[in-house]
Amino acid sequence: MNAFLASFEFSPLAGVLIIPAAAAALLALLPGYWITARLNVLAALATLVCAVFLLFDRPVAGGYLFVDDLNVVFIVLSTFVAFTTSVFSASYIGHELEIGRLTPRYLRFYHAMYQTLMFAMNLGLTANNIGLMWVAIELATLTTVLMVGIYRTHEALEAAWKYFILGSVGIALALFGTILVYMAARPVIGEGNDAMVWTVLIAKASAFSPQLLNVAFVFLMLGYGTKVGLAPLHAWLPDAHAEGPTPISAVLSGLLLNVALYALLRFKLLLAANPLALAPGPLMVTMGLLSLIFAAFMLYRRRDIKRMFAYSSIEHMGIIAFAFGIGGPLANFAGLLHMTMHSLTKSAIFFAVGHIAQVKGTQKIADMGGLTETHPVLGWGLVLGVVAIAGMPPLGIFMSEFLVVSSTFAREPLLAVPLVFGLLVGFGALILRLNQVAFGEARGPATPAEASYVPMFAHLALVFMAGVYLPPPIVAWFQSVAKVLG
Amino acid sequence: MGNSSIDIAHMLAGGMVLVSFLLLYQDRMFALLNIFAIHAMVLSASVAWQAHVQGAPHLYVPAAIALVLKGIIIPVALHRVVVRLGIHRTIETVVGIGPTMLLGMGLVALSMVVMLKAAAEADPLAREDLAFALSVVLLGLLMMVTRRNAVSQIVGFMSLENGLILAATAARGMPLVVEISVAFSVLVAFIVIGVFLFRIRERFDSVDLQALDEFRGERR
Amino acid sequence: MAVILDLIVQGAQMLLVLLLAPLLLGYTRKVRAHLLSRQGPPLIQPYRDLLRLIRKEVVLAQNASWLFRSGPYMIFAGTWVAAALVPTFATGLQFSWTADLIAITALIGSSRFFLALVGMDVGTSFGGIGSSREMMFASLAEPAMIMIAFTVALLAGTTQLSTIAHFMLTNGSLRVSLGLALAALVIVALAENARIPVDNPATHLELTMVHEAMVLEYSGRHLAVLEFAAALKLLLYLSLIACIFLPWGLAAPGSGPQAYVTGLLSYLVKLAVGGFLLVLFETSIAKMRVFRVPDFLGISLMLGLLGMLLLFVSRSF
Amino acid sequence: MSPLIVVLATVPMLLAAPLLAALGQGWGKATRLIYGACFVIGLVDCAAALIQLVGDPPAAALRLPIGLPSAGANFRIDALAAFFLAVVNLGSAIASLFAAGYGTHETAPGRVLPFYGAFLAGMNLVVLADDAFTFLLSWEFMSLTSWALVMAHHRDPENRHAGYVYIVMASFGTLSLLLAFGLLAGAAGGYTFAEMRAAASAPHGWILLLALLGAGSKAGLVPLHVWLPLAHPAAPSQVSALMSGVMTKVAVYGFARIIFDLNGPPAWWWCVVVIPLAGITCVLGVLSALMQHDLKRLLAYHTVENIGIIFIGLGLALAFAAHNFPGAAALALTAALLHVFNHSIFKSLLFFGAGAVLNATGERDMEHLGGLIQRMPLTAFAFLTGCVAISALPPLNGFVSEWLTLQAILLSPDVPSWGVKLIVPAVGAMLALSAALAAACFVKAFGVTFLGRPRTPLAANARETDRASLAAMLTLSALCLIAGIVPGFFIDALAPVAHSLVGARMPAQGINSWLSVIPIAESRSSYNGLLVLLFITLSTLLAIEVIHRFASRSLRRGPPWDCGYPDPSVSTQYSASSFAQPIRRVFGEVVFAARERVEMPPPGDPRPARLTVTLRDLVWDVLYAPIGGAVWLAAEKLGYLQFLTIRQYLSLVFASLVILLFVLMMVMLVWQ
Repeated sequence: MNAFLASFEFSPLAGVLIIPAAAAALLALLPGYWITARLNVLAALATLVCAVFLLFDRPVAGGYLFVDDLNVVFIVLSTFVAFTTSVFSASYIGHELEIGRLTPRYLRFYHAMYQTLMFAMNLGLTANNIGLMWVAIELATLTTVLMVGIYRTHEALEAAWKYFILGSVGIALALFGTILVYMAARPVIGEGNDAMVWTVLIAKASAFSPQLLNVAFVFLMLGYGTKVGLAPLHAWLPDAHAEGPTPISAVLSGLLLNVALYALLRFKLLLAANPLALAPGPLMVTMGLLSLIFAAFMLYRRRDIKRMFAYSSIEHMGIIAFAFGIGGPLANFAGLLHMTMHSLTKSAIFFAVGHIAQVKGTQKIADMGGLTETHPVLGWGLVLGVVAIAGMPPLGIFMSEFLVVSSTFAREPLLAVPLVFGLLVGFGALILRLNQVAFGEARGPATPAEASYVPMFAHLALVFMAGVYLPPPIVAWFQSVAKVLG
Repeated sequence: MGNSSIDIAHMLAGGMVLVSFLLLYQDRMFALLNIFAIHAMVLSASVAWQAHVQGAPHLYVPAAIALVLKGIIIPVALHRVVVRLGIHRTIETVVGIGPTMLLGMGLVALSMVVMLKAAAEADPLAREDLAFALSVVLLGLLMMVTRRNAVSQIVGFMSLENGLILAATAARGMPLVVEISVAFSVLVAFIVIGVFLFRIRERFDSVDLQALDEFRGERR
Repeated sequence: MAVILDLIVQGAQMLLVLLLAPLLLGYTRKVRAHLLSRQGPPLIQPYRDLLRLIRKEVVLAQNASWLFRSGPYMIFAGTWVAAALVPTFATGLQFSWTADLIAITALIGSSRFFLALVGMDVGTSFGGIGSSREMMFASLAEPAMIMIAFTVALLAGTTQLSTIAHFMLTNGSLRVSLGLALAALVIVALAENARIPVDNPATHLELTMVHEAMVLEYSGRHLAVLEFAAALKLLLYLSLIACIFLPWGLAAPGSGPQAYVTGLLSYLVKLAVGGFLLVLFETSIAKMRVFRVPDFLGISLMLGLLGMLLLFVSRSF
Repeated sequence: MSPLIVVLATVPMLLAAPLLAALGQGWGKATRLIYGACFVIGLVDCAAALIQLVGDPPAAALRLPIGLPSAGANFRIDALAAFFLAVVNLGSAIASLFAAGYGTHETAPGRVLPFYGAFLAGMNLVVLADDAFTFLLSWEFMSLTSWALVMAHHRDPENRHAGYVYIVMASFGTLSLLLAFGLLAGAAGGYTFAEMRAAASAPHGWILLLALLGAGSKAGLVPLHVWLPLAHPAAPSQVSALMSGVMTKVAVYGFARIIFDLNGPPAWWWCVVVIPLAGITCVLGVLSALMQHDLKRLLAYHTVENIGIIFIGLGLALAFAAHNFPGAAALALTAALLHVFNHSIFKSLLFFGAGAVLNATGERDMEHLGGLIQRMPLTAFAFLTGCVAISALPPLNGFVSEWLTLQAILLSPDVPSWGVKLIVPAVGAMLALSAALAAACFVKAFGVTFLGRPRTPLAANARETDRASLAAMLTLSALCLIAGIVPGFFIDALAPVAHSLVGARMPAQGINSWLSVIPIAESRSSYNGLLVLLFITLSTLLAIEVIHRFASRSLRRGPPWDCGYPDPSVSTQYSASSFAQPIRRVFGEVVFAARERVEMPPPGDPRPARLTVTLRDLVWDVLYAPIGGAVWLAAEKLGYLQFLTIRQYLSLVFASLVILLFVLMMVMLVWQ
């Protein structure tokens, strides 16, 4: 334990962890919407600043925490999205208070939980210890469970419950996998802490028992895959997105899935480092394709707009898993890019959808229409977001999909065909619904929305920029990470 | 430590698998709860034995947790839940008991083969324990899947989690075992409370809300 | 000097077709009458009709447009040019390379296009009938014509009428494809000139007329010009058949006057024979229903296609 | 300053054009300003492209540090690009001129103007792109912006459906091209065209098929054409003109670029795939057009037909190139490219005419029009020239390119391949047939719309359209005539393109006496539009002169004669559908499963007899409806997975775990 505390000398790394934790404690006590919302934003901003510092001075890897090329990508991304989402949630929650969907008590709870979630995710990302990472991800899951149920409507509670049960089983499986990894490592590294430390594990992985690693990866894939939302483990995801507060949907899609994916990648590296172990690629590719195609079809019959975009998250997680499964510098690069773009775009979409649902007073697609007429900014924002998520240029996802498909087709044509098929099916569904929501005769109330458009358009601007011009430093950075991923 | 230690550990772990089968076999609610209590006690015994064998005193904590929380408190609590909510005393099954048992056999065989092949070069004690633990986990899952009642599903989950604790303790010198077992206990507590709060009578899937409201004492 | 001579010859041909066209019409009528054992009008009757029509004043429908008034002249001009581009008594004239067989077909197509348009201009039901049926016939006759052109061109290795005639003259062997093409061309000629069995030039029985229906609203000089164009078209097709399939007597380029004279005489003979055969065919069969015509024309299209296919395949032997 | 730089420099301007309007004055006021700007930019770009094309300097390339990190954004202008650049920018310049008048009547300018410039920019970029990423990005951007333009009048559900079908088909095409480029780039990921050229030693059959799917779905090859007659009419007319006249040509460019330039030497069987497809496209397109009575939809179907003609030319070029007849290949290719140019002109012209009519009457349905030649003489004249040109009638330009294509067909017996020998005659027949049917179709289009008596008050009170639109239309008419009478110059301008693609060029035409066109040799075939025009005009004038001089010129207006039964009611006129009836009888039963049903009331019953005609779009019914149904069904079946109980979801997890473990066990057992 003291080693754990010892790794907390003052550093950006410590900041990334301590600030949310402290903020959570503080927000749990403070009353009042105005101050807490601002404080929430402030804390998120501070965390972001620390994360950016991490880019420049990397602390040495401790026994529990460390920062390397791989996870710093995730940290910066998630802190950034966390920040913008907190800005969005400030205006969103304000409206929820007005219409009385949330009471101040729950607001306090909400903010505290928000920061706790940040803490848990940053901990999971920076953890240098597979046990610690497991604990952190479990914590993140439980927090989100509580936030999903926060409206305490029947549906919300059912969604939370479903999430909770499936999540717990996933956690259990992941733990078993973790134990197996330890078992594999122990003969080589010896008992005790070192046998769970990433840096050590990677270094010595080649000597581990390959079969044990294989079994372990099966459990980890299923355990963390549940969090990533890969089919057929996805069941919790759509409802959790649909019934929770929209900022949480944004955080879930934009961050939590990535964190779980990060865990998977780590273990993939571990297996890759062992020559005798089975390649984890095929498994990831299979589940990726399965998720992609399944989600693509599921998109068609959705009546709830948030649930629909939740399924699109499953679809894109499938694509990302596919890309990393294919492997190789090009596909890995594409996977990283796609993950980043998806986080930004999807959260932007949820920002738009949140306000839309507020002004229309419903999440039913059938009850909204002609948004570009009644609410031009929101409407066109949504159009832009959907066009982006559907993989249209000149937006970032187009580039990543271009790389994934073309690099795959050159190597395994037979894999590229179902990939393209899934992409096309999903595209058709998204545009179909977009037609319904954004165009046609205006339906539903036309009261002007009091919304903060800044986060949405900030994200979309970034996505647009990435689609046209990726700054060389970022490219170099991603490429180095892609190399790490092998 | 001679063979005896291994034998005892082996026996205890195998005992858990046996008890898991008993759990699968049960179709009466209270009997199920009692058997689960036994499951937990066997676990705590096995963990304690591991602590003794490995000479790792901190392992006594999980043993104690298992004994107190899962061996006594939770079964009693569930007893009261069953009584309070007037849940049927018999357990509806999706698949009949017999087929379930057969499935269980198959799972045990599977886990044996996988584990013994996989952990070929691990030390025999750990290998056996892992194999048993995996069987327990799978049987727990099987139980969750083939039983309709909420309570029996919870029991299934808890037995699964017992299997995890078993594995964790069997992994000699694994850090964070205590924390993990604590965390899991919290999880289980959550679930039980959830069942209690949401008045989940029969199914896992439907939560009963106005009950919740009067429980919270505020109307929306 | 030579150029001027060529120009003169070219001009002579243009005048020749202009003069011969009504005569051919009169001739066919005369023969027809004889075959029906009647007296029949004198040979020069068509000239008289044209002159009479030209002198009459024009009665124009109120809503007739500028197209309706300028149309006849364009149609006339187009047909005239096309007719003048077909070698009649001599090959290789100064402007013979202005348009090859395909282009000539297209020129006829242009005049037909405008004819169909003016038929619809006044907005009467009969005009519409005529135009729509004319275009339906054309939609089969024109491809058939192109197919014929292809067949001939594949044989002679050219689409220039003069060269084709020359080729036929020098090494014109009997070929199956050629026969098919001839049959097809005859059918097309019948359809294009609104002859029996496709259409009856003499009828005014409303529901059966095609060509007459289109020009129904015309009177006076406009009508005259249109009739003249029709006559020219008939002449054109006969001389086309003559030029391709019986090119004997055609004067070679740059040969002396007496060659031209023989060419002219042989041309007249050919016209007489062709006209006679045409009328004979017409009198021997009955007009067919409008919707049997596509089958009739379809046959010609098939024949043309068949001839072309044979040639394509035979190339590889 | 090189043409490449000029064009690239104008792209940002096009993108920014709407912004310049957005400041201060609203869309309404900005309309003329924006379209004016686009007009000027179009002219400048067109001039630049022509300089490149005619001067034929070596290809210029440029690499910008944007786009795909590994490859950057590469741009290159060579003869091929220059030609299509000229087509694109000429079309867009004239369209902008037209829109400067037409666009002022736009009801939703805010939904048109922002995307208009972007659409033009996209098309320019596609032609200039020199690497796969830039190409596809511009390509899809072009689709996206045009989709937005199609959705401009989104309140009409038909337009929404059109937009949906369009964007899905476009995305399908893009993905196909993406796969094609994936093959071309290879595993190493050489995405620049230069690398592909270097790598393309063994031509890849899949690439041809993928390119056909990709470019074909954009160009409108049957059976990928279904979106085209939906989307083109839905857009504002200047955009319809651009989509039909220009964007489809950009698709042709994509095909030519991939197949002739990047994919190495063609294999002999490629033409056997392309040519029949093109022939079917021709006939089906024109027949469908004949069955329409919506003016713009009719024109859209004719685009399908003309695309077929172009692809016939390209297919022949492939055949000749594969069997190593460079000269003939050059002829066929030149014919195709010339038709690209011609079609872009007269199709734009026709769409402008339709737009003017739509503007004057608010009607696209011919059955409600008629007699417009009286009210809108100039529009009628321009539209008429367009009709003559597209019907491939001399002396206008449409004829020249079809004539060249036929000449190319006449060369094909030399090709020693049985496939070609058997296909080409049939395709020749199809070509001729479609030309004749096109003539019929435009007699109908012009006759019903402009001739006869107005069928509705709307048509009766139509007004001649504004100056800008007229200027645009008359310019295009003039171009149709010029390209028709002196095609030699245009053919010569295309020589470098043909040379760069098939390594040979047609004989120079500009030097021929009387500027006639001689593809191979004068003794073989020749055509002289100039003289034809000269003769026709001379003899027309002569006839008029003679008759007016020596005979009467007196004229009296009276009621129509109509065989003695003139009927005042306008409904007795031939309508569009009645005009098409004979042809429907001949071809319709097969192609459209057309059925006619007559309800004849019993004698003594005053009710009118009515005729109902039902047509089916077999392509849609056979191909697209089933696919859509299958997707929908799958979605429905899978939809149940949304409503399982937690236990069942757990069963899924459990099952996958057991399966994976089992597989793993198997693997391990086998391994030992």
